[in-house]
Amino acid sequence: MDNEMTLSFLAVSENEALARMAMTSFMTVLDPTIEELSEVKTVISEAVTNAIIHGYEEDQAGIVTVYATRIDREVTVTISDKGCGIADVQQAMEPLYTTKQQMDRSGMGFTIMESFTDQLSVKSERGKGTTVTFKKQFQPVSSPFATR
Amino acid sequence: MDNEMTLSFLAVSENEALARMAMTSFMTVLDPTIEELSEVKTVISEAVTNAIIHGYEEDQAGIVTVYATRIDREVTVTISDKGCGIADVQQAMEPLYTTKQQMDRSGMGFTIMESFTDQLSVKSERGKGTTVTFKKQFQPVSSPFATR
Amino acid sequence: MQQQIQLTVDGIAIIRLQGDLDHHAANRIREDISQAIYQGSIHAIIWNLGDLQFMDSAGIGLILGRMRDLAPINGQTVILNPSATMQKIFQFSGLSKYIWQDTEDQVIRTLGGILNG
Amino acid sequence: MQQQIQLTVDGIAIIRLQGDLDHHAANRIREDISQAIYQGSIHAIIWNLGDLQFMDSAGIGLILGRMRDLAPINGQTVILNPSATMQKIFQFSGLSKYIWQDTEDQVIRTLGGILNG
Ligand SMILES: Nc1ncnc2c1ncn2[C@@H]1O[C@H](COP(=O)(O)OP(=O)(O)O)[C@@H](O)[C@H]1O
Ligand SMILES: Nc1ncnc2c1ncn2[C@@H]1O[C@H](COP(=O)(O)OP(=O)(O)O)[C@@H](O)[C@H]1O
Repeated sequence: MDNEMTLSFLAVSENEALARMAMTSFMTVLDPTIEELSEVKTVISEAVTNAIIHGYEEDQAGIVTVYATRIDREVTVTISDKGCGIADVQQAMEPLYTTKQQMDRSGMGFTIMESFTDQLSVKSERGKGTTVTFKKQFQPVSSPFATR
Repeated sequence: MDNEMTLSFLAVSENEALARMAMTSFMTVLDPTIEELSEVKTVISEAVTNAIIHGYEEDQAGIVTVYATRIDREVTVTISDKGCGIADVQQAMEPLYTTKQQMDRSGMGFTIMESFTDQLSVKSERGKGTTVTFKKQFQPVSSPFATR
Repeated sequence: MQQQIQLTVDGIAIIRLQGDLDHHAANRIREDISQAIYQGSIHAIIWNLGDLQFMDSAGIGLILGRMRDLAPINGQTVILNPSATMQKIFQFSGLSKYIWQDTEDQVIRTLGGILNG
Repeated sequence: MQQQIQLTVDGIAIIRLQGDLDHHAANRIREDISQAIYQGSIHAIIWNLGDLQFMDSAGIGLILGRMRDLAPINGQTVILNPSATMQKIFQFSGLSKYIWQDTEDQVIRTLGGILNG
């Protein structure tokens, strides 16, 4: 393994930015393209927001954990909470499905996470919590198509 | 407690920037002055660098942990390693004292940490590791003297 | 996150967003935007994202929510200057048809024609 | 972290640092700087920190180390444009006497006078 970090924080919404910043710094050494960087930031933001507003229903005592490893140019990230869990993961992952439309949620979180990663898995147990794991492979730095 | 985060990472020098970025984000909500922000970043950087190069002697398998809490406008941060420890803490804290001058270390780390914090304590045990804890009180946002 | 809301005389709200639009930020600006819309008897919203550094699905929720507010009066929604990543997010969400390739001024003229014509 | 090293005809190295100077960055640029100094038969170093965002004691180590390199030939060190926080760090370390309030050009002229006179 080339690098590894674990970041845990209280389930307060100001920490959505904290998680993105830490991941941004974790990826710096890969010299990511603007799109790679913003896509991974988006995925982190979706998963962490879900843990805060769905997993813990904004009970700010909850702890959200982001665990990231890097091997060569592949990053693997796990975002987990010990919140309420998801009853039906398949349904939850459908585009536009949301249990919080009154809160202006769009139901697009999981769709975005799937689209912006090379691999995504969601494990959840009711009353135990939810774990989202994704992998992202970064382009070789020499790529002439990359906008850096 | 208003916020809390724990950040652990491998003892590789690229993570010095990671620790600073995470602390920067953790402090954002306080709307710190430029000097408050850069002073805390400096303290974090000193303590994390020490853990990496002295505590673990650059053995990259070591884990460095930064634990931060915020209550109102006071931040308390603990930086810890499970590395070699410090035989004589008082001597280590003297200005210009360093065991790694050949590596261009200046021996000013602890002096800077003490100067830029409101309270600093260092606990260390040989063979067990080192823990540096500091407190920093942030000025009220309304302060007319603050350069933001 | 910062937002600037400008209301034109012909009932168009131009919302210029700056910084990071996530769930935290959306919660902080929603109220201001909704108030401006109701007070200004607005018929159209232009979302100018040119200075937005980051947006996740909270941005989709914010825009969709305001589209629902405008729906009873058949109000228009226009999205300007999304980044490449934001464009993808709008596409997944079926909102890319609201992205115009024009400047604010061009959109205002075109919308003025539609609204008054 | 980026650095730009310029060598003048009268043996002055101007080192302009950009970004964050920590232990990680110092390790990456030390070799380049040392090489430039040895190759250029340098008599003085101007450290221009105007574009440096951050510096910790690794910066002190880097500068002190190069002062040691220059010591045998009585070389000069000048520090320009440190931030308020950097000024404090230089003060703790006894280096504030090397901070000049001049522009690069002024320093070059003054040093040229000292070195040639
Ligand atoms: N960490 C989580 N804990 C509990 N429920 C979750 C979690 N993440 C997602 N969900 C459920 O899955 C649904 C769909 O999630 P998502 O696609 O991200 O859309 P949104 O967040 O906009 O609702 C959520 O509305 C919620 O019911
Ligand atoms: N985390 C640590 N583990 C082991 N030794 C340490 C640690 N932190 C500091 N030290 C010891 O204390 C000395 C002084 O530290 P410091 O004032 O930061 O200066 P410097 O890092 O420039 O040597 C170091 O040279 C080292 O011997």
